[in-house]
Amino acid sequence: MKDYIVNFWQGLFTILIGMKVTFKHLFVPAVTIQYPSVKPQLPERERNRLYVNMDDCIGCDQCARACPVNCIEIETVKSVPGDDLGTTSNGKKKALWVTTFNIDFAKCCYCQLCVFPCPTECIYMTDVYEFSEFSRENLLYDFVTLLPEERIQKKKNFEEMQAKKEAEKAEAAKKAAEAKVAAQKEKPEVKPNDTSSENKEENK
Amino acid sequence: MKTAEEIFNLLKEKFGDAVIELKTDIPVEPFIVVDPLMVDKICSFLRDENELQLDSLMNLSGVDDANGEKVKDEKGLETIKGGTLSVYYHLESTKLKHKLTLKTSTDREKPEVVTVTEVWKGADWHEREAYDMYGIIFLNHPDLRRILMPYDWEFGFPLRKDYKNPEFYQGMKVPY
Amino acid sequence: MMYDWLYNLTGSEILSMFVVSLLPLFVFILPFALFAVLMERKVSAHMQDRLGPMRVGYHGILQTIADIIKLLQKEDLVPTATDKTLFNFAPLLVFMGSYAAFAAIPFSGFFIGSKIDLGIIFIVGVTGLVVAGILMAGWASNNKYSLLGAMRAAAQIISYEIPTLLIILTVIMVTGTLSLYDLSEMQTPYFWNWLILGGPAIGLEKVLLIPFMIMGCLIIYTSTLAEVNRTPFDIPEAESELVSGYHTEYSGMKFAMFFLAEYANMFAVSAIVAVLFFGGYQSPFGYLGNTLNLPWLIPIEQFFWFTSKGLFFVFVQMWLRWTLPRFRVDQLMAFCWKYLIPFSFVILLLVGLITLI
Amino acid sequence: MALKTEEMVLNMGPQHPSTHGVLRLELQIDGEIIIDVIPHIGYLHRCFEKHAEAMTYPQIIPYTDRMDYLASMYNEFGYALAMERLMKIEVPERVEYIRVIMGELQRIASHLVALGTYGADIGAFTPFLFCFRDRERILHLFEITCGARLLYNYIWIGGLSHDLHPDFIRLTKEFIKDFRPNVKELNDLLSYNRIFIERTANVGVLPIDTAINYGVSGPNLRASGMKWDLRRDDPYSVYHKFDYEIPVGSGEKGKTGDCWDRYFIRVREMEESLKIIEQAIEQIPEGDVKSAIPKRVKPPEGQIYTRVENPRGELGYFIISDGSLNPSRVKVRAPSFVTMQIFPELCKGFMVADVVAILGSVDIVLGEIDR
Repeated sequence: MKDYIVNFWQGLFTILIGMKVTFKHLFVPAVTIQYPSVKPQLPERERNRLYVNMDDCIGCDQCARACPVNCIEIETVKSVPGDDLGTTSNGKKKALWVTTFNIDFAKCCYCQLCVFPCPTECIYMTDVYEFSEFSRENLLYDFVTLLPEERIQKKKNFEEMQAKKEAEKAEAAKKAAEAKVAAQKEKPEVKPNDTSSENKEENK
Repeated sequence: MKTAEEIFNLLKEKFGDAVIELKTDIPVEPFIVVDPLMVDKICSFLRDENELQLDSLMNLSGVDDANGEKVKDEKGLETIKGGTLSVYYHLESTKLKHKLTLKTSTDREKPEVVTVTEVWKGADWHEREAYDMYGIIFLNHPDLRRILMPYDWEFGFPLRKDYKNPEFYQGMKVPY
Repeated sequence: MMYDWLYNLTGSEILSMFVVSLLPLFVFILPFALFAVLMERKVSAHMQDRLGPMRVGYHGILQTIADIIKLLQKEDLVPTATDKTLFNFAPLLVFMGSYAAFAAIPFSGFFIGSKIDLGIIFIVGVTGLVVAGILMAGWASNNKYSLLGAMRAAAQIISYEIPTLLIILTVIMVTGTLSLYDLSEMQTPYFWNWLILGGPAIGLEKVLLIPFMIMGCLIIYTSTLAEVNRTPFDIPEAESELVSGYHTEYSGMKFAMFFLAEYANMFAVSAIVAVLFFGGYQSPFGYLGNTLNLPWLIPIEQFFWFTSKGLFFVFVQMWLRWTLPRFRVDQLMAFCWKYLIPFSFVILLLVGLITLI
Repeated sequence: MALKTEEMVLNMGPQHPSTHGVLRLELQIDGEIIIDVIPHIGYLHRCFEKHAEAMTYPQIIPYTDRMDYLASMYNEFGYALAMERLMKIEVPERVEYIRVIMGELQRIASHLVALGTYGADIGAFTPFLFCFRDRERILHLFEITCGARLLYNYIWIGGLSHDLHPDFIRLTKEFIKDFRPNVKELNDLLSYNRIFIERTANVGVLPIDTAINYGVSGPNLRASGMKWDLRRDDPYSVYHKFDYEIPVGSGEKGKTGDCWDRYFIRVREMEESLKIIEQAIEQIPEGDVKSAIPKRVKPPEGQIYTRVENPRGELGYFIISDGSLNPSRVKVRAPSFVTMQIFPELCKGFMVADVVAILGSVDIVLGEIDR
């Protein structure tokens, strides 16, 4: 019988304490903010969307290797000797044309592992968090500053330069071969007997 | 507080050849290699022996040692033949505060290990996960079926080194 | 009275009765429901340190209208294997049950739906319809969760009718009338002759009555709270285990009916408690109308006092909702049969003895 | 003639408001009484272990966050500790202190989620919002130090990604000062509420021996009356430098090991964590947090099993490395996985509403169960 009464009284008493707590909170000012009109003030180490400053990027591929989800895709083309690629902010000479630098923000997990290994600190995280898109393809950001024709043009330059080098190498090889043959011809006057090696070289 | 050597000698005299060897060269923790078909007897002994009292199974994990030789069949599909799949048991005594690691290895084609669910009921789901991921069959396990993968996943066992993702699973494209 | 005034105005009985019975719906319940939904959201928000709806209209005033428009244009889904007729009829029944109760409630001296003598018994009887509606909804929506919810609702509402009736019996024993209008008239304007403080009785009897009347008011308030399925008794629509009980499958206008019925029922219940114990439309400190002898002002004052008392009790219901966790079904039954009913029997017995003095 | 009743199979399916994630419970119920519960898991399986075998060691840290997404700081802590023991790296004193502070803050945040959702499961919605309002302050502390609110990638192998923010200490002190009265308020509102006690006392009682046999750990084991805390029984990092006591379930409101004990253990653990943070803030030394981070993480061939006291229990990492840049096997012993195993035992004989209460008190996270 006793715990029947205690049970009832305790029930009533704890309910009243609970109600006192919630009533007190009626007059506590709200902690929420009205989002679209009042934007939250983000700290400066915020990790949201990546930004790549392309004039500092030397195309070293460190960030692509460090990314756990492989969402950074870089393609570089060697520069033709005549080109002027400019220098990065900390004075390092750039040697590679970066023709594709895509970051797929649908895959990116915002872990900041790519920011630390970058030698020229050209990739860093901004505090922009409102960049949602309707279709997933739009989340594939392309950071290269060259126009599409310039990219193809850079590739073509490199191919030509490559072809030119092949041609020179081929001639050099041919010249070296002729020089060897010529050297071969002076030697036979000295030793008339090794005719077999001679016609072997001629028909090479 | 018993060290691994003392436990190993204790087990050696009790079970003889079922306890194969004590490996201490591999860094950090020594472990005892045990014959897979005698595991449950050894474990119940480990638990009930009052000097040891290893009453809690911290972790049971299947491992693909991938020590078989790689074979390329006609379609270039690389599979590992031979070699072993092993199961590691990390035991612990909450009363005497000492730990022990057991290892059993079975061959890859017919991996069979006796279940320890009677000794520690906690092993039930760990064993089901080891079966699900590696295909290690635990003899007289109360209800051995897949736990994490869909129940009707018949494309092999995902965590094996030579596992290939199927193209379609019930009409859904699998590779991302 | 409104009915007589209309009668000599229009001359036809049916028309005036028709207008009088429709008045509470359009003049009072719909605006009240609009206001109560917003009030609930605002009260719950500020109790939880947040702001509640702020965007529609100034400080969210038009939020309920936005809700109703949303509910109107939402598709009215009817799940396949349901029992169509029951499914469609259930919300109507639930709304009818809770709206009909307003017919016998005296809003002010000038206006009362229908001055029937069995006012209180009529109200308790009519709210019984709600149980049938909920059972229909639960069974017809062919969903295990709804069925469970409906079973719980039926058990809960039926078993909580008993304490309500017992307390009403004690009140009737003290006052001797069943009609709510006479009950309100009996509790003359000043608050010390409200029924909670002994009402029309005099002297020793009045003093003896006070503790029992307070206990009675507490008991009837909790048991009517259970009849309306408000926390801590909201087990039929327990979000955390039954998803939302009997009205899981409803959407669009049918859901709005359930929603409206809940708020209408909330006010009906608090109105009953106000009328029974807190002197219906009587003002606690006499009428301004008397002092300034403007007779037409009194009904307006009475209407004001009636709604403010009703709103206060509705606020307490909301306050309870955002403080207390939920009962389990068997504890609910235990609470009713082991605590409420014995207490109300004891009060019935003792008050009966006191009235004999 | 006895009334012919049939059992009903109720599917508390993957999408249910109170299953704390995608867990499907197949309940066999007779009326409202539970006869048997069959949990089906695997809906959130993201093959963490297969990913880990393809990643280099530092790249796994963002993946460990996603396992127990409510206590990701402690997941990283466990993983980093395992790697440091494997590679025998000595971490500077300051890093140890910061890890303890962050770990304990994460414990409070994780317990706040557990208590808040538990109140919401039982029906009281206000404590849920009070708990989340306090948790918001902790997330802000994490945000100013490492930039993220939930998945931090902050504790690296051998050190930390950032040093403490300049006004981190001041904000933490303010948080502690404001948080203590809030805990008392939560107690008034929920813990001692008669209806809450009615709903949780003597419900889902977990006896000690079955708990040890199943390998249950953490608050659920301590609630059953066993004083077992890895921070003291298997000491790691600098926990031995602080004095705090381990709360143990004492069956205040019902039998020891019931839902109320498991709930109240977490409330008292939050107060203990506050003490640890206060002492850690006083004694924090100076130093560079990135000094011991290896340029290329290449552990020797070997294997290690390390365990830490995650807010949900004993989180174990079993790492086998074959000397290359990628681990050959990373197995995670998740506390919720083991706790979920004992769940059917706890529910037999109780009612449908109690399944929700027991599931809330056991505090599981599906990301950790399915990995």
